[in-house]
Amino acid sequence: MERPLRLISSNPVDRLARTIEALLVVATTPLPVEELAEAADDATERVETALGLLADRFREGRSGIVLEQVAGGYAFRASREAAAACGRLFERPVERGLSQAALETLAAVAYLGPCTRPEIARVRGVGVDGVVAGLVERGLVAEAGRDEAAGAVRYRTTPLFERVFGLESLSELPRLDNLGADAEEIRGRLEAVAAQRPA
Amino acid sequence: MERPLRLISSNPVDRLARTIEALLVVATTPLPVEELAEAADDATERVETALGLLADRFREGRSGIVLEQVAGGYAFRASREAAAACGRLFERPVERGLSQAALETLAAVAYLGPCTRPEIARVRGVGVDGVVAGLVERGLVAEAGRDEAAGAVRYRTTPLFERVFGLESLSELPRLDNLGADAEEIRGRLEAVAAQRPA
Amino acid sequence: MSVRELELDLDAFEGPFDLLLTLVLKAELEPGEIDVAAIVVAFVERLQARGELDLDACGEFLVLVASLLELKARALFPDEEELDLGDLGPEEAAEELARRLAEYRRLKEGALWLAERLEAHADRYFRIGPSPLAPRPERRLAKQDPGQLACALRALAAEPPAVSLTHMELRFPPVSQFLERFRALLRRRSRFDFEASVDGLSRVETAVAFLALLELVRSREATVTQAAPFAVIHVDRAQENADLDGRETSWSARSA
Repeated sequence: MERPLRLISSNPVDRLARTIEALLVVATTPLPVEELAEAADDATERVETALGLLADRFREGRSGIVLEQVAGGYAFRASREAAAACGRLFERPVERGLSQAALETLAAVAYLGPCTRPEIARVRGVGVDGVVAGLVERGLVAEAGRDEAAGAVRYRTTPLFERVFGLESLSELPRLDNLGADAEEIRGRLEAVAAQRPA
Repeated sequence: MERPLRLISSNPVDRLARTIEALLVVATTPLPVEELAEAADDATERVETALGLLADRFREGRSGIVLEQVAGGYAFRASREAAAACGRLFERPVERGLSQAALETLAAVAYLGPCTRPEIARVRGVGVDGVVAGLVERGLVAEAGRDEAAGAVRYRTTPLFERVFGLESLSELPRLDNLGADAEEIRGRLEAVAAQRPA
Repeated sequence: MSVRELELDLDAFEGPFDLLLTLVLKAELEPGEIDVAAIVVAFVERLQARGELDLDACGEFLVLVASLLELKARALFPDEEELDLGDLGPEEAAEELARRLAEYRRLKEGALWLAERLEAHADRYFRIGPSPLAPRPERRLAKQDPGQLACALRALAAEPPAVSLTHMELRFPPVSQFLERFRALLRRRSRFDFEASVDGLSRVETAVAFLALLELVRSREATVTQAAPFAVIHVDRAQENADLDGRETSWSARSA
């Protein structure tokens, strides 16, 4: 095992890989390739090559530290194998005990894009002030300026939201049934019921 | 290289070492041996053996991630080799401006005098806990005693705030034409408007 | 056949229909949570199993399910500024209602997907916060114009445009308030029009008033008639010796 490692370490890409390891182990948020390249003072393509090496070295089953691509960048996390041990030591303050109301509100903010509390309330049908405040406190949504017309604060999901839900980006959210199809389905069911009614 | 790795991974101490890697990469503080043993559900001596393996694997010159023993226990840090890259990562570019939430909060504290978070929240119409914490971290506002009635901490602007905004003192703040005769009147008016605003 | 004992097995509720209505009346169950289509399917299946058409049961069912649907629609779309369904023809109103309900269902699907995702990622732990031995980043801020501060405060002092505040009033007035009002009305008069009695009230209040009305019907203090869909709802004081022949329904509904 020592021999091939020494051979590789004379390779500058391996040195770059070590630099990236160092950056990722101290970073607080996932780092995009461009940011890694800037900090490492190296070319983006070479950073990508090094990340390929690291993805293999830090993969599930081989290492307790796992490299993942999430929230628009790269980050280290614990291996799934160690989840029980992590569960004994760490709380999950961000995602623990998210209510149905909180999940619906998160879905509204994620799908509607930056939106105000009245806008979310309109879709959910109930007031959402407390729910939104809770999500802000958890760090899953954040303020994103004010709505120009009404002056209400707009909210957006945060990179932490993407990280907690394991999304590379918001574009990974599944497309939900389009409205037209759903309305058609309801209409169809009503017609089926009507057809059973004797004239 | 693959062969010896497979041999090692069949060794339970290596599995324990992977668990410890995982715990250390998630931790925000150094972890003492006892805490690691408890989380890994294993004996202290075996954890020490595993830490020995890891100290060799994550050492200067061999890895960008370095295992360090400090006063409070064990933690990962970036290798010295990568110090320059880490410096570039943490050396933030000068920020051009503040968020709307930060500006509104600063304006409230600057114009209305020392105030508590609930007071600022009433003026803005939304919670400000995270915003105030961010401004404290940046050194733009600081604690200024407690409001005796409510028991809440009051915040004031700092000398750094005055430097950043190019003010000799708070008396140089631009005039707020016809918003109110004094801070109390302005505060009352802002609270009334915030209460009307759609969330 | 008793409509109220119709057993339901929905996502949000399991039990007889009348318990579901009671929970909605007591605001212990959000109307938005109820899958009305599933209730209709359950009723139709029950009807088919019996093999005969019970007109009284159908009438009662339609009134109850329509009120539930209306309540759900109002709970989901409380904004007074929104398109008034009452101004639309039945065809358009049905379409609008289906569209809005579909929008809410889409949101529920999104929430469900997020919940599943969270479950699937429950064994991924990562660090939240700075690394213990990382350097503390220093945030530096460029020179700022103090005019921004005055500007921010002036914007906060600007009166918002007159927009709907109904989302802030989404607290249900107590059903009992309307029960008392209707009972008082019925003591003075033997008949009144529901619409006239709720004239000028918000949609939410109207919906609660409607629930109070249903409660009066269920407690056999009043009977309700409506000549046609969207026509005026007449509320009549119940006869002292009402026809209590053991059937669950002592009132007729011709809105079907």
